[in-house]
Amino acid sequence: MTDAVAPIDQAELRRARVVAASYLDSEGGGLSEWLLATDHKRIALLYALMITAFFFIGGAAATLIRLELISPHGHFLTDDEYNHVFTLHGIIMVWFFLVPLIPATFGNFLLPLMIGAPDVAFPKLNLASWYLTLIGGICVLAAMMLGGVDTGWTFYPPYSTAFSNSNVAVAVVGVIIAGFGTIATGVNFVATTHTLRAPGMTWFRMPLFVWTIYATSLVMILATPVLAITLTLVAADRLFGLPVFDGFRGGDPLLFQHLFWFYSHPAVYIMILPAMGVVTEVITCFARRRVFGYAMMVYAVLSIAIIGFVVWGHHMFVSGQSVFASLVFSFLSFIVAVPSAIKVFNWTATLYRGQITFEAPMLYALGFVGLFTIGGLTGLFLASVPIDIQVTGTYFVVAHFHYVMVGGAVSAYFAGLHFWWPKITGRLYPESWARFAAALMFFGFNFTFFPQFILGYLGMPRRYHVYPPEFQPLNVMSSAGAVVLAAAYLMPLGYLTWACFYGKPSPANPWNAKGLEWQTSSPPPKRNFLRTPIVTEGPYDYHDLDIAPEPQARPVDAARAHD
Amino acid sequence: MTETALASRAPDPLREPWSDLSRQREAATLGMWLFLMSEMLFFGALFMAFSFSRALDPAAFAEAARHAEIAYGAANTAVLVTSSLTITIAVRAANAERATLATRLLAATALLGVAFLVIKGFEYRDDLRNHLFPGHDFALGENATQIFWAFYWAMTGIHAIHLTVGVALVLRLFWLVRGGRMSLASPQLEVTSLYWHLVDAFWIVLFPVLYVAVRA
Amino acid sequence: MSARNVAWLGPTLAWIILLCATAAVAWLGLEASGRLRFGGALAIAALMLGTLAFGLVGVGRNPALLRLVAGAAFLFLALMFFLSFTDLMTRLR
Amino acid sequence: MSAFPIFPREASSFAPKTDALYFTLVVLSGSIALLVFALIIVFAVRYRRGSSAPRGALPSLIKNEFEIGWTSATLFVFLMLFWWAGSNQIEQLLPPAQAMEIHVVAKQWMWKIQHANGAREINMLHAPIDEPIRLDMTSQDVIHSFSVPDFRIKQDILPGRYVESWFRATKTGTFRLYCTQFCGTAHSGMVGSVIIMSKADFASWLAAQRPAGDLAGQGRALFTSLGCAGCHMPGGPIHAPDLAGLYGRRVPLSNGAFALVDDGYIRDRILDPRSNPPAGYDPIMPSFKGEVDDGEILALTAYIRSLGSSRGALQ
Repeated sequence: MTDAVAPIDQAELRRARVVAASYLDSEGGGLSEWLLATDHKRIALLYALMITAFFFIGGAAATLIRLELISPHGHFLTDDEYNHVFTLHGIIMVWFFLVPLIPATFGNFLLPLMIGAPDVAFPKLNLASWYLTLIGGICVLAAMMLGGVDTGWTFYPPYSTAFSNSNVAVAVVGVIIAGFGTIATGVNFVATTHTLRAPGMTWFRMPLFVWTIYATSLVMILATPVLAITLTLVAADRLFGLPVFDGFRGGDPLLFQHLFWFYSHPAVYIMILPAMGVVTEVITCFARRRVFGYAMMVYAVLSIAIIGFVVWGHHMFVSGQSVFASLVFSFLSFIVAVPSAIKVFNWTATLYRGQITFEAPMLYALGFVGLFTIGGLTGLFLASVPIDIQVTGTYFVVAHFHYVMVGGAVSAYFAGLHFWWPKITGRLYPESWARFAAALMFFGFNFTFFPQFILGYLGMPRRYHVYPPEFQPLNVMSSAGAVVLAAAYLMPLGYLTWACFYGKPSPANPWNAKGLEWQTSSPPPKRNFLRTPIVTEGPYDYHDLDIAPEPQARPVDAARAHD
Repeated sequence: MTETALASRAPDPLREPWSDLSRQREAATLGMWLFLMSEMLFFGALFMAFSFSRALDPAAFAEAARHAEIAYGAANTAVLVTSSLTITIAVRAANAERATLATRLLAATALLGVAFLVIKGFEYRDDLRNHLFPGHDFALGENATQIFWAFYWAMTGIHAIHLTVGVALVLRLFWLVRGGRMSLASPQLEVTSLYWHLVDAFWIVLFPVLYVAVRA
Repeated sequence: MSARNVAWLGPTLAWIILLCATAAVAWLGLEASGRLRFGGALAIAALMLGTLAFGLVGVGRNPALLRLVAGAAFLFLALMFFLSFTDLMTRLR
Repeated sequence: MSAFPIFPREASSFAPKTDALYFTLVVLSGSIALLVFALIIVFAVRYRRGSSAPRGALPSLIKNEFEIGWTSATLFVFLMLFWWAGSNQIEQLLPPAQAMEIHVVAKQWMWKIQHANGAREINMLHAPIDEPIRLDMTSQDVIHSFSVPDFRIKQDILPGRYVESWFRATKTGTFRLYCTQFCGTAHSGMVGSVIIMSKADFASWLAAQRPAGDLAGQGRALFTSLGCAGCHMPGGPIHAPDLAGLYGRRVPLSNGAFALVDDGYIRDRILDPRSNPPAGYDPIMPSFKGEVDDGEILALTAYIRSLGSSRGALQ
């Protein structure tokens, strides 16, 4: 295609090459050109590397937890060691893995590409967000190295403020710092969505992934400051002996819980909304079918984001909160389940009359729908007060939120990672390995976490490392599943790293997908598009009879010619 | 040095990824407002915590609040609203390309900010002399009066940190504009003034609530 | 009117209102009592916030989007206050 | 206790109700999940790439009515669930008036139980079957949570506040008691047993305990030994409130507010008497913070309550 262009001027050609060079191409600056990168795509990769590291640190902690729970007598770790390990697992996984998981990687990489922009609105701020998150994470790891933290990720006072003999303050400060990084990311994305859409990219032509990132960013901006102030008060109580949450001096520990869950419940939506966006993109592509009920999906995303702010009290049904308040929060929690249900129905309906193929991203996405459905439905149990009284603080809750966050968000992350892998790296991944890992992950996940629902209704409390012997069989089952799951998580690390170097080069649009990100080369040039795209149609204009190319017949050679 | 010379030496305020300044300004203002929204939740949650704790024991809060020095609070309020005036006019002067006026008013704003911190320092000294920091030698006993004073220190302390950041930002603008290293057309002036106003707004609520309303 | 004129009258008026309000709050704190002090101080705080927002920040001249952003913050704060106090006010003593 | 249980025993009056709701939800959510999975599998097979199934635009019926239909159906089902779960909860709210009272003091990492007659136990709670038991609980340090899964009850215990919970056991036997709010190093060691006995067995068990007088009696002894009686005696030399008949009344305070005299109020007055005393009294009572522990406060409270409205009790 480009071979028809006859270069007139050597200087002009050189300039054109620079503009068209991929964002991965070196500018001759060595490591510092990455550590000081302001290109949103490079920052996305920085985030991806960081969260991968945190995922394996948090995963190592999870391994220790499952190892310890094989025996009911706690042979392997002491009380304090176990408390440190699950606290590490929680803090790292929540704030340094799940919260940045999809927004900071795919959000960063794809938001400008999907709306036809050259970059985010504030590129330097974007880099600053990464450093804030990194510094926060280092603070938490330092707190662990200096003797550990044993409060659990929830930092409930008065244990965290007055009784714990561990490095609570350092960890809390780390979380606050990372929180500012999250807020900055949210501000950046919302401003980008408002001001940098390409000509013709109207609000209702935006891909649903952009909508979910937009809604997520609003939640980040509105919820994270509340966490920051709450943890600041905990740090002040701890460092200066203030009594804000001290029940013996007229304070109220429940005040902390209100403030904490005002953040931490919406934080669940920070994790799951972008996952829903990823899955929508993947399902529509591999079903070759317009998303069923696009407008309804948009309204569902926005209402989840808003209603998600008023359900926090369902974490406090047994806390000593008033019964009337519990009923109000129970009611609101049932309401918030409706838009989530709509999304599941719409994904299913998108498959109807499609031309479905089952590449790895689709397998991960369908796995997401299954696991998220279970996670969401068990949420109904926790919204009903009498059942919540029985299962809160037990493994039922543990299983529920792992289904939503790991079965949901992490499956969706892998769906997106495989789907956009050719776009990000310019190379294809090994398909059969990926399909096998997807199946293994789904199986291993259920094997690990389904027994925990049963354990929970039986009453096995969470955060116990010594437990009654009658719970052992189910715990052994769960630990066995964890081995499978760990293997499934290690596989992509192996074959994707391999694909980075030896994968087949990818064409610009290997899936024949719609969406602006596929209209530029793979990997994209530094400023994303050689000329600003003009948008004339909706995001999912798959034609009803369009047939996907077979995986083997992907237009690799055509792509070579395209270069 | 003439004002036009100052303006012409300054670098182009246009930044990546923008191709026109008005769009960039729009994004910067929106970004700052979004950050202010976040800050409003930050301070708002603090006020929620304060009101919640007061509702648990209004009597103790009333007694405790009687020890807060209204004179210091009122003086500081006057200083801070004045600084909001000076920064507003500084931005308007910059828009009218009156570089000298703008830099002088920026300097005045920073000075007023420092004056606030100095007055606050004297107030803190008095509070400490009167044993009003919660702890073992707290003057009012082992009860919810300590909660009021915990909030007093937390809220005024967090405000002081915000104000210190604000002073640094205004001083930075002052140096950059005076040295001709920043164009008067840069969106940073307006964005910084928005932040300054927010810090002022926080105090404007804090003074009547903490020093006066709770006494009742 | 030349482009080099700086419109200072509006902000200065707002500033005078703010100073008077500060004095009024101080008076309430020193002289008034009970409900007048409580309600008066909160009312003046709201008045001062409005004067700052409209007189000095110029929220009235902002595009609708920015006013929406400011409004959203108040909405979510209101939800936080309302639901937290729902618990506090209905606890069995 | 079977070696490999998969469902908790139903040992209280709450258990069948909670379980009915639980099973309904299991069936309901199970069928929703099965429906979704079945549809996904059917569509995945029928509409696989290149299959001969008919394609083309969706019928308009599916496009609009379906969405409205399933949205409202979901909403309706969820509201029904809320109504059922909520009405179930109302009943758990208030213990019956004549419930037997047992005091629980939680501390890192043990349960201290006191019966009305003064009998004390640690990490064991003996109670009779078929009798409503009200648990009056407080914590000496951090937040704990009193959880007996076989009874389907759980309640966080807050420091500096009294919380209550109640149950009526329907089976005799030994049931596990857990702390389910993380409370520090030996959290998983903060477990105990609830032992439910027949009424006759319980009565003889209680009698066999060698109580040092009932709780109110212990309180009366403390009332004298701590010197409380010196001031709180009608006609005494110092102007202090008469405590007879005080419990359960609303009293005016010096700042104009009113306070209900309950366990929490009495505790506050003992530990921090100087702030905001009752109207008409000077703040002269010394604080007993550090002098009395929570168990002793419970005893004193029981004594003050036992004074009821009989004015002669103090003479």
